[in-house]
Amino acid sequence: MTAMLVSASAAAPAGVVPTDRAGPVLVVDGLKVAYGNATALHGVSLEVHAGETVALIGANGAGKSTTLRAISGLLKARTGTITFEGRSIANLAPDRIVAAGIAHCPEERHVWPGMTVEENISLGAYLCRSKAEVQRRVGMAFHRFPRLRERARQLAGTLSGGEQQMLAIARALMSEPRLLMLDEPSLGLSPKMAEEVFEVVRSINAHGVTVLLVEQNIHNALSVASRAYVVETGRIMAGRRSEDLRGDPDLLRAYLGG
Amino acid sequence: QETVRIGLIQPLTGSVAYNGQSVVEGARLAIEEVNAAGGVLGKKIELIIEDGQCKPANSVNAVEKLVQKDKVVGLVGAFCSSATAAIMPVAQKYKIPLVTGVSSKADLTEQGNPYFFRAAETDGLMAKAFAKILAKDLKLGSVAYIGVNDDWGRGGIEEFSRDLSALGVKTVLTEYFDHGTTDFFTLLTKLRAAKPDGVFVAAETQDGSILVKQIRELGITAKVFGVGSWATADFIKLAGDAAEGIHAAVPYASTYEAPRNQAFVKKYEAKYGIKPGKYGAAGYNALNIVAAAIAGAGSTDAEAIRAALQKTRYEAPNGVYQFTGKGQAYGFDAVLVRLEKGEPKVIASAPVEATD
Amino acid sequence: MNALHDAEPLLRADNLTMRFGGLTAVRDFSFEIMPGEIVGLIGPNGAGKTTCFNMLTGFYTPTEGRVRFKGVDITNRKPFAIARMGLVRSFQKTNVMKRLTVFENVLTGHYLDGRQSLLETFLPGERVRRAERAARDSAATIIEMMGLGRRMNAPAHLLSCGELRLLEVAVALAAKPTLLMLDEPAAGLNSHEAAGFGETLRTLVGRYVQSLLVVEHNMGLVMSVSDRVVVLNFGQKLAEGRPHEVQANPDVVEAYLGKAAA
Amino acid sequence: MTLERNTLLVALVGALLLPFAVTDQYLLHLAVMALFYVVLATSLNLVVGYVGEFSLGHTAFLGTGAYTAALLSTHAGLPLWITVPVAGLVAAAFGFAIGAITLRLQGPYFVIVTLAFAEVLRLVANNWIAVTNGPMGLAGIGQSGLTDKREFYFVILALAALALYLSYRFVYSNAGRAAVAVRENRYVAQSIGVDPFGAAMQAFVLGAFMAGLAGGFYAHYISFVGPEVFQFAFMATIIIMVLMGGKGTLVGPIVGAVIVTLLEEYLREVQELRLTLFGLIVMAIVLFLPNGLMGFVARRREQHGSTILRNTPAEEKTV
Amino acid sequence: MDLFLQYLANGLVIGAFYALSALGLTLIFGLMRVVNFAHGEFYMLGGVLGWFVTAHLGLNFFLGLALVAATMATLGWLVDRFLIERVRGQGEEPGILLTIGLSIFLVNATLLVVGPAPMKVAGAFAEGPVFIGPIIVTKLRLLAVAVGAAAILAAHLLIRRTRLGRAMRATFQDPMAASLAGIRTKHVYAATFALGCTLAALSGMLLASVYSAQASIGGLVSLKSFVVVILGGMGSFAGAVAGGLLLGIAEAMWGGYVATGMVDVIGFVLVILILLFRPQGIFSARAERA
Ligand SMILES: Nc1ncnc2c1ncn2[C@@H]1O[C@H](COP(=O)(O)OP(=O)(O)OP(=O)(O)O)[C@@H](O)[C@H]1O
Ligand SMILES: Nc1ncnc2c1ncn2[C@@H]1O[C@H](COP(=O)(O)OP(=O)(O)OP(=O)(O)O)[C@@H](O)[C@H]1O
Ligand SMILES: [Mg+2]
Ligand SMILES: [Mg+2]
Repeated sequence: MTAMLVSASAAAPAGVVPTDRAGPVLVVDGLKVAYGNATALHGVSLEVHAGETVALIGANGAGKSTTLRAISGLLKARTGTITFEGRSIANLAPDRIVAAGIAHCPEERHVWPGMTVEENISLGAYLCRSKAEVQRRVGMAFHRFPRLRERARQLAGTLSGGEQQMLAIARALMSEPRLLMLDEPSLGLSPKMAEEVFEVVRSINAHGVTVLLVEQNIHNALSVASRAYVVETGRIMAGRRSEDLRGDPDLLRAYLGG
Repeated sequence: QETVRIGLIQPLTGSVAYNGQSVVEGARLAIEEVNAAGGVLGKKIELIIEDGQCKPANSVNAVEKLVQKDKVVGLVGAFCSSATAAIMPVAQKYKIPLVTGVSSKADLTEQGNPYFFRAAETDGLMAKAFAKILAKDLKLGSVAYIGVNDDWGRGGIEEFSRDLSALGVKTVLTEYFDHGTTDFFTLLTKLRAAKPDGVFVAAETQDGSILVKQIRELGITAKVFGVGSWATADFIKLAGDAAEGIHAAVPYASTYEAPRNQAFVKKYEAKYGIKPGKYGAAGYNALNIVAAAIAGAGSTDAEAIRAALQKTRYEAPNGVYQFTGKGQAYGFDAVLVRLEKGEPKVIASAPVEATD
Repeated sequence: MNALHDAEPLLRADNLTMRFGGLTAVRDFSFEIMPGEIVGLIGPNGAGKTTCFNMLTGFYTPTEGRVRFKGVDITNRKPFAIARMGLVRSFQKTNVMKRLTVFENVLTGHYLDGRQSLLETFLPGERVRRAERAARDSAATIIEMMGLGRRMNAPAHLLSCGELRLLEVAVALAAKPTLLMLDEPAAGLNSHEAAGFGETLRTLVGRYVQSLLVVEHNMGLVMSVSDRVVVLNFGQKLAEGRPHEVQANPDVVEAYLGKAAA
Repeated sequence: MTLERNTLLVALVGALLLPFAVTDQYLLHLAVMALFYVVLATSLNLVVGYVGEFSLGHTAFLGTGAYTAALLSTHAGLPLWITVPVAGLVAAAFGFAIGAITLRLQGPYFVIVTLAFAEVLRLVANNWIAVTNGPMGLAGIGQSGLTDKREFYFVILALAALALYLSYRFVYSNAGRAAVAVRENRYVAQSIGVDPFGAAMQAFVLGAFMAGLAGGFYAHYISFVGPEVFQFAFMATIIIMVLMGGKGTLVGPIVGAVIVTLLEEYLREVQELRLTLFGLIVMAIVLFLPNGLMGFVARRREQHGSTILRNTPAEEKTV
Repeated sequence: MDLFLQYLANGLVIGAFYALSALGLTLIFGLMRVVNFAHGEFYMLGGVLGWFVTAHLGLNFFLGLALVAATMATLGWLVDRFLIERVRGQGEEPGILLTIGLSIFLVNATLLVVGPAPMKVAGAFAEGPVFIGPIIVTKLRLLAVAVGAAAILAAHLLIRRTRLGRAMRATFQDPMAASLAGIRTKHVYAATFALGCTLAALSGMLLASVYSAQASIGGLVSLKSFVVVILGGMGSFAGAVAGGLLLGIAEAMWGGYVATGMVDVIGFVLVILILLFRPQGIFSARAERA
């Protein structure tokens, strides 16, 4: 199945969006990634279907973030293929991948500390050249995160941890991606705020955006995701429906350690 | 050894490289001539040039290399007085005669180093020769002094201001600037306010040309005179119209009317495409002096060369060089020139006299 | 001696206020920590918890109010001086010495144990050597305890986010504090790891540290380890009490916990 | 740690034997200059490698040391064994004063303000004629009866050994670790009780002391001291040595000092091309051995290749 | 009083020149945080190339300026892509060493090719004095100040107002986040370096027409430019202007009323004093919290 898709994409001209919107939009196959000489992923394979929300869960240091980094082009795959909407994106630069419709909200926030909240947000839509459109999206972001509107002129580096997290999420949404990848979006958020963020994720998803999520709060993760992959030391151990995992705490404990 | 080796240490990189290169040009010409005439002691002379960067430590490195590795029998150089001061003890230790054609700091010859000879004027000697002519010719009542902030600039100003003051010329301003300064407007504003009859400047080509240009830009009409390698085509080209009418006391000018000099100028121009300046002549003379001493010594023995140097009577383009007991040259002519229509016109010349 | 009901609090903050330009991040906030106590500090994002940490440890000077630690006024002291008194904190944003190995990080944490005169630096005697050995042993023990044993000699920049959080706690522990203050130490740990981490925290008190102040958004962790919970909202104290009391407080649910907790 | 110590000991034995094997005065002179630079590079390494701040003002200490020795020798006629230690102490005092101001700053601000101090001192040396003799410099500094190069060699070797011993002790001590903590992460350092200012100051003053010793030696050996000892050109040479050899290691600066000294001399062969080539070589080394020669050796085991660092160090240090 | 006004005018002109020659450094050092020791050499190359295109190719001044700008932009781009790019993200030091190496190479290669003699760059028009009340300036100086002001304003607007400018700031503050926003960071780096290089060269050629071009001028220019950038605060053009003018006026006053011998000292003393009281320079704010 995967092999077929890859070869089909090789034949299709670049940029052609497959009409089968229900098929897998993202296919990762046999992905191997290393930091220097230390291999972090030993062949990860996964599939995300259009309109789905999929979670990656797993223990500390398992390689969840590394998987996302490889998809968004921050890390180069040693071997393996990454196909997005039928097109191979394994060797594209991050900025090309963003242009292709994938947004990645990275771990540890990475806001631009010396720029204001508003600048941070509007730069999220860097590739959008229409000023009016950017303005609309900024309004949208402020609507989703009223706290950020209050802080629009504050330098992002002086925000509290949770506020920076909101900013990072808001910024990632600005490119209006077709695939949104969030790395621990609830990190540092209060329970209430985390809930609100997941509400945002649900509503975005409801508008047809596919979501790939790394989340440590298993309860929250399984509540938004329809499926989850469990990652362990650089390998995908299982791809399960959320209900199944939720119903089986022992299984979860076995996967997640602790 | 089938050649006789002479070491030359000059700044070939850095801020005074420009002048150092001129010395090297003169030196090369001298060696070419000597070798064409059969060399010395039946052998050709080999000139080994090292970059001392006008820095004491680097110059010492260069001397060590020249003496130990290349086994030179004589040394010329180091340009800046500080570098020369640093290599003098090394030359003395290895007993290798050292001739400088440039370093003018007065006390170098006062250190009792028997291997050191200076084939150059000192500022004191220049001042003595020309102060009176200048004061009278330019009708100076008051003078402002501007000099580059180094041993040479300071020395020049001290000597000339002493001699001019003794002639009753009033000093209205004394200022120093750092080498490589490009903007003199502030200094010159001060100068303009002081309204002197004349401005004495001790500066080399680059600084000097910019300075005189800016003097004219600021509309200062005082007469400009001083010391530096100003009697050169480069200076005149750089300074442009501002050079007109400037007086310079120089140890050498290519327009000096002696047949020997005209022959030298012709050869130099043929080889390098420009007329020799103060530093080209210095290199030429220093190397000729050393070569002649080796020939006169009849061997490459250091003591013999030293003795021969002491007895030097070298007929240079600009007069006859001899050395005092302390190794200070005298007998050659220094000239006072006025720059007119792009040519340095000699208006006076005087032999530099022995002081001890 | 370390009893909960000791009259003298270990740390006492009186009427702390912090203003940044026009913004008041913390307003008139007072609380105390008794010896032997684990206190949880919670509150919505931007409520002022980290700012509070910064004031208590000397990284910020409070606009108003005073801080007393072990009965001494430390309001205007420098961070390192406060640390030397036994008040050590971790940071919300990961701060470790990335180019050093895990072991070196924790060994460096033992700085206060091994302080020496200039003379001893250059002519080390038996005392210095003994202190050095003790520090090395202690570092290894702490690393094992935090579950980083297999990463002992890995340079810190090779660690994943969650591991870095644990390393930070290890470094802070190495300084042998009386009061340890942790700012979201479990951020990045998954639910199960967080539970394990909670166990570890409880074992620390009494053995390694006297008291603990924890800022956390992981309610499972806070509620299970804390003896007492203080809630901040908009820079002011909203509630204080035993975990279950606070959890049931409708204001806290409204401002912080959200409907899921109800 | 032991590897580094043993390497140093072997190098010391080799250095002790050298003058018996080499009689060529020129080579011996180069050996003296190389060791002189070893002291300087080692001292700068303490600041750059262990305080982690880039000082461009190290010539301030070289220069004060050199002038101190020169003045003591020319005015009071004191011999080298007195002037050199005094030069070190005076430089250390300057280090303390300058450090008190500059160590409050970090990053580029520190870089430039240290440079500013060196330049101020250079300008003072250039203009305070009554004391320093201005641009004319101080010539004829006594050589204290040392006539043979070999004797100078042993003096500078002793200084180099001292500098390395002090560095070694410092680096592997608790105080050294504190300095590294400050270098790596100021916030962590403070929270574990390290006084960032004090820790940096120790290394800074120690570095100044060593540079002062080197300066004192320089004055006697070259016998002439002028304002150029404060110049940036000196600084550039030392920086190249430290970085080329590998900062933050003890052996690195030694390797760097020896290689650069020899390289500069060897390149005399190519005449005018000398410095052009030198510049190219410096660039090539950065490109191919970004951690310096020693870093290259040391890092082979760590292997961190082309990782994306999580962030740039400057922005890392926020809470 | 006239004297004071003239000093002030001198100081303003020189200050404008300082700001102008520090412009490239404000970008490369102040914004991009590459401690660029080759800045002075880029400036120098501007002057030397200016001499070459006017004296040898016979171009008129402004055409020459355009050609020099284009050449230096290319050079800057190449230097970034082939040199700086390779040590990016490895901390400050490799960049320092690299640019020191580059500066040694550029000076000496230039010395080899054109020699150490000063070179005269023909100005846009004949030099001559201009009288403003009791004050004298010259035509070429006024031109340089005008062009400099235009360049500074343009650079400022570029950074603050354009998409590229925002991309630059984002890239230098967090390159990873920038690339995740769709910014081509490699191009941004190279473009900034090229721009910094071009600005340095432009000022080099402009000022060479007022003074003269010379192969070994770079060191001094670098030094003064660092002072200006630090005085004003890293990466701020308003700061660079303020720093330049402050330095220029301080030097003029010190030179005028005290002594010209030690004017250079004033800049360094200012740097020390200002950093003592305002450790981020005059014009920067901190975006960092503890
Ligand atoms: N920048 C890096 N350089 C080198 N190694 C890294 C880097 N980042 C992560 N690693 C290593 O790669 C492996 C996977 O890390 P990754 O960050 O993907 O884990 P994770 O599943 O996201 O963990 P966490 O839940 O703690 O964030 C880990 O073993 C880690 O040590
Ligand atoms: N240096 C500063 N300048 C301006 N505002 C600041 C500064 N530091 C903190 N703030 C503001 O003060 C408020 C409190 O911040 P603080 O970091 O203390 O929150 P917190 O309770 O730790 O939140 P979180 O749970 O999100 O970490 C925030 O709104 C923040 O934006
Ligand atoms: Mg992760
Ligand atoms: Mg916080």
